[in-house]
Amino acid sequence: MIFDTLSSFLGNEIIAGIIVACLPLFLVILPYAIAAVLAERKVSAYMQDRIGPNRTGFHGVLQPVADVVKLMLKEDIVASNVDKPLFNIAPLLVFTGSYAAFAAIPFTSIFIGTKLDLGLIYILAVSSFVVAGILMGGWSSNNKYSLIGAMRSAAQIISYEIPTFLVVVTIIIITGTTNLTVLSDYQTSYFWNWMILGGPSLGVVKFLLIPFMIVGFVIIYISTLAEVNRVPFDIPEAESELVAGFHTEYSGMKFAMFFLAEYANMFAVSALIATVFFGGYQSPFGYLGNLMGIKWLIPLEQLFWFSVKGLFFVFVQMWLRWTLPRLRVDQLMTVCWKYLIPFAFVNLLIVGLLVVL
Amino acid sequence: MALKTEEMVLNMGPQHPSTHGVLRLQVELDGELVIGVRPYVGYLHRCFEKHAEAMTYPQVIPYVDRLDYLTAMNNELSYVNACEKLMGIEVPERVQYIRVIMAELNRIASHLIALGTYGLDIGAFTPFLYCFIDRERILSLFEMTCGARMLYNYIWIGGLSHDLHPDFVRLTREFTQQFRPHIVSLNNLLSYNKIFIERTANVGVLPLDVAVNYGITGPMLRASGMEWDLRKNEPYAVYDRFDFDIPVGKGTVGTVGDCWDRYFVRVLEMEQSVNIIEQALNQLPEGDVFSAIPKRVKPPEGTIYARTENPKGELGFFIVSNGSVNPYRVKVRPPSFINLAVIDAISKGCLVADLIAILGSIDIVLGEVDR
Amino acid sequence: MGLLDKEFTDGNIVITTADSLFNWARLSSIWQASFGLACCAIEMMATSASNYDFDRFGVIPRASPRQADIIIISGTVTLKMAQRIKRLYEQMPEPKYIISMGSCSNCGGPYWDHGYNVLKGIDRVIPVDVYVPGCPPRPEALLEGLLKLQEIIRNESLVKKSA
Amino acid sequence: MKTPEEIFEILKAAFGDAIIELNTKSPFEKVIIADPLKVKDISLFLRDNEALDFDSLVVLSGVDDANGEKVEEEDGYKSIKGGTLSIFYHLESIALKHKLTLKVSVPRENGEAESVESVWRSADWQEREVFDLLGIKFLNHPDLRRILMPEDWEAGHPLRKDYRNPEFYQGMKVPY
Repeated sequence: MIFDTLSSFLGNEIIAGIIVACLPLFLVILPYAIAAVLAERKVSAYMQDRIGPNRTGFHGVLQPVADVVKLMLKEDIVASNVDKPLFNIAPLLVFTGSYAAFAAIPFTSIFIGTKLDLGLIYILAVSSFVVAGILMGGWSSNNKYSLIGAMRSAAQIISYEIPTFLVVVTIIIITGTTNLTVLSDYQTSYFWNWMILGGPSLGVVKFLLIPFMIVGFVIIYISTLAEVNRVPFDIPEAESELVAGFHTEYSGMKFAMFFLAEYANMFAVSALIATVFFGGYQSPFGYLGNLMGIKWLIPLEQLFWFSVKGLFFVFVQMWLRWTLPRLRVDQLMTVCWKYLIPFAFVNLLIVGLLVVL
Repeated sequence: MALKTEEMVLNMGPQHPSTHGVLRLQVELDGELVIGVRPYVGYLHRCFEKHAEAMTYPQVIPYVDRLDYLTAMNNELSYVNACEKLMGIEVPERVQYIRVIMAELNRIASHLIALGTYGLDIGAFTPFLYCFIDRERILSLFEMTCGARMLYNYIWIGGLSHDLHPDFVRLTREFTQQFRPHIVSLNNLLSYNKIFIERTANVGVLPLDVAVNYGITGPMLRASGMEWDLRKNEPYAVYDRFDFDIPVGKGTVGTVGDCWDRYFVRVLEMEQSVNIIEQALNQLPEGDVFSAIPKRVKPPEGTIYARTENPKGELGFFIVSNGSVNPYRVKVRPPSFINLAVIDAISKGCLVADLIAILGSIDIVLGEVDR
Repeated sequence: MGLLDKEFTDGNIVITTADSLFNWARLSSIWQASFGLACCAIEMMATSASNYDFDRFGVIPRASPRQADIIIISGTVTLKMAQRIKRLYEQMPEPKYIISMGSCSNCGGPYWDHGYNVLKGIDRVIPVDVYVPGCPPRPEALLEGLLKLQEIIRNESLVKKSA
Repeated sequence: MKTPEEIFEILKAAFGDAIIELNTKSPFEKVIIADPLKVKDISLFLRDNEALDFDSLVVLSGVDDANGEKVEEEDGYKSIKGGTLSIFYHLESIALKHKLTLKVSVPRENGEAESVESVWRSADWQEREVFDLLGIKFLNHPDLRRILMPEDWEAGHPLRKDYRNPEFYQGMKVPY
């Protein structure tokens, strides 16, 4: 959509393409990732009776900027025994994977990188791209901690894709679409039309769906938590066991890429959940723009609501991180294979039956 | 063709976030399963015993502080206790009460660090900081008394370096009252957390007979189910005048002697320490704390082994005196050192993550392991 | 990082502006290798904990030396440990700084005479930027040491020093 | 509950010459002196005899007696030749609540004692420590290496009274 407007405006598809590609990076991802780093430190500080960064800029708001600038200026160590091509390409892969997911995330009804018909599946597919990068990084580092971390990570992310996908399939059964914009529009107007509350359909089925939607939401939240390696599933980078996990050997900008990718990923999965279960960019109470008849206000409102929903889930991820201990690797697999997947299956089955009804 | 597999040797430490200092563990791994653990110690060997031979008896006290730097008061009490037995000094009652209060406060501080860092090992970051907040309050009490935060040189042979600050009793009462609810919140946040229990219950079970054979003491032995506490079994100072329980491991959520038991025994011990402090504050007599300090410490010839209950276990001093002002030989029985030796026996067949949990539950301080 | 490998012989407006940006970034984001040795390590932990809060200055602990900017030598360095600290130091990426915390790592502390296994001063093995005295130093002293280090970083320049 | 005298009688009856004497010089504890090469059998007896039941080795300490003759070397440094080193075993019976101090003395040069590691596992590291710091060899110890000092330390055993520090270790200056 933006691409079409721009290419007709500029008369050149390549320039328009580049602009469209860079727009989300500079408009959304980088500012967001930087803000999330700061938020994480502030949230953790307030949870722990501390103040958090407050010397760099007003109340420390420039802290992540300083971090990133400093990391860019650091020496970039490539140890002599690493597999250099893989070592260098791994952070790029991880960063690309999490960045590419943003292409299909509908921030508003008009601002979206690409209106993919397969948007939902695309996000899931592209974010598991990250595994390849992590595995490469861990393997090529020639460090045992990195290797164990990478192996754990691969096993974990691949396992947790399954419950995530099963839940997504239940949504596809109900809505019949994988296009995220359509999906968001499906849950339009008010919050009782959200998927978590049974979607916009009427009648008994809607109320019957609610408990299963809640179960589905819990499952997908847990498994996406595991997919982005957050506590209590942060065993690939478990600090007390594996030093820093798969990025033990990375320094400088390459580490910054891993670092920012983690936060970008957190937002990507939160955005996915918000879109699938909580109406995406739709406002819960109707639009001021509609009320006052100002049409251009609506996309801004949508952006606001989308950010609020996405950031809320990011905040919950941080909240969990600073509260819970970490699971062990076998327990992690138990949670996935013995609890989440069977429940997701049963959920899928029942929802399917209900939809047929 | 059969697939050839090989064990992986993983070196943990001396610089590793959860070896609690400069311990090095050589872990043999089969995938993530631990086949064997070989601890290498001595990276903090500060030659305490050589120093003790070169110093006079009172001069050794600052070095004793630096053995187990988390429990300096208890170390001093133990060493001073041995010296006083050697010289036959009768210590005024007030001094004994103050010593008990200080030792118990320090026990709480030490356990707080043990529990906090244990949470850190399991992956919970926040309890660690909550523990440190309470510890800082104890340290401020010490600082008010003797001016130092960690290493005090407070308990002297025959007396103390300073009498209590006039506000000490009131502030300590305030602390104990506020500390009890904090134990409850620590329990809610960490001890009874489902994930925490999953990680620690039935992990690293230490059977009682193995524990005795390895010479394990302190909370580890009690967690394995034996009611053994030198404060009760061989009372020193004035511990026989207080009413307190010895918490033992009961296997509440798993097996007796697992990591959770070792953790929880420490939590219960903090409650008992608060009890002792409150009783001691109520009974605290008046008097002069400097009256029994000898002008010259020159014990008679002989050997003595005297021991006390430290937060980590039984701390003993074997002193050989040849009748001069310098001890001829001071041998420490370091509880952490002896407790650590058991790690290979109880961590076979567990996962790497369990190994960290077991190591944390042993609660070592490298200053004491290596001396 | 091509820009930083060069040394400039004269300062001009571009370099001095870049200097101040770089120095500001470095001094506000000092990541610490979480590496404790002995008694002082506990005070170092206390400094990171709630009451003193190292995070205010942008200091966070990193477990891997590859991602750290400073290493705080917090405690007695023994001969057995010295070579390992040197290796740890070599693993850190430039620019790197060292705070020697406590008397033991400054000069051997109370173990200076009879400590047959104690290295009398970490500066015999690796270069030190700031010495913090005390046995152990109070957290305030460590914070003061950090501020001193920030001052050092603030006065760094890409311009080559002339004699 | 048995007194050191009673234990001494029991041991004397069982081992004869391997039990040398009951030393009562120290006013604080009575010490049974035994033969260093029989100490493992004695320990096994002490642990397994039901009347004694010493199930716990509290501490094992080595002491340099420095009772040899002092020899002045060329550079004026006094080293000790001859004499003995001693090992003290503090034992305790948790069930019967009695204690015992056992002592063995070995010659200063190439002193050897039997390891009690197989009797009480807590002796494992403590014997390594005594070996490291005093240089007493323990026969049949499974893993007798230096424990506290670096494994390539060549300057001798630091807790001996005539120990002399080297000038350099791996290129690092050792004295202040």
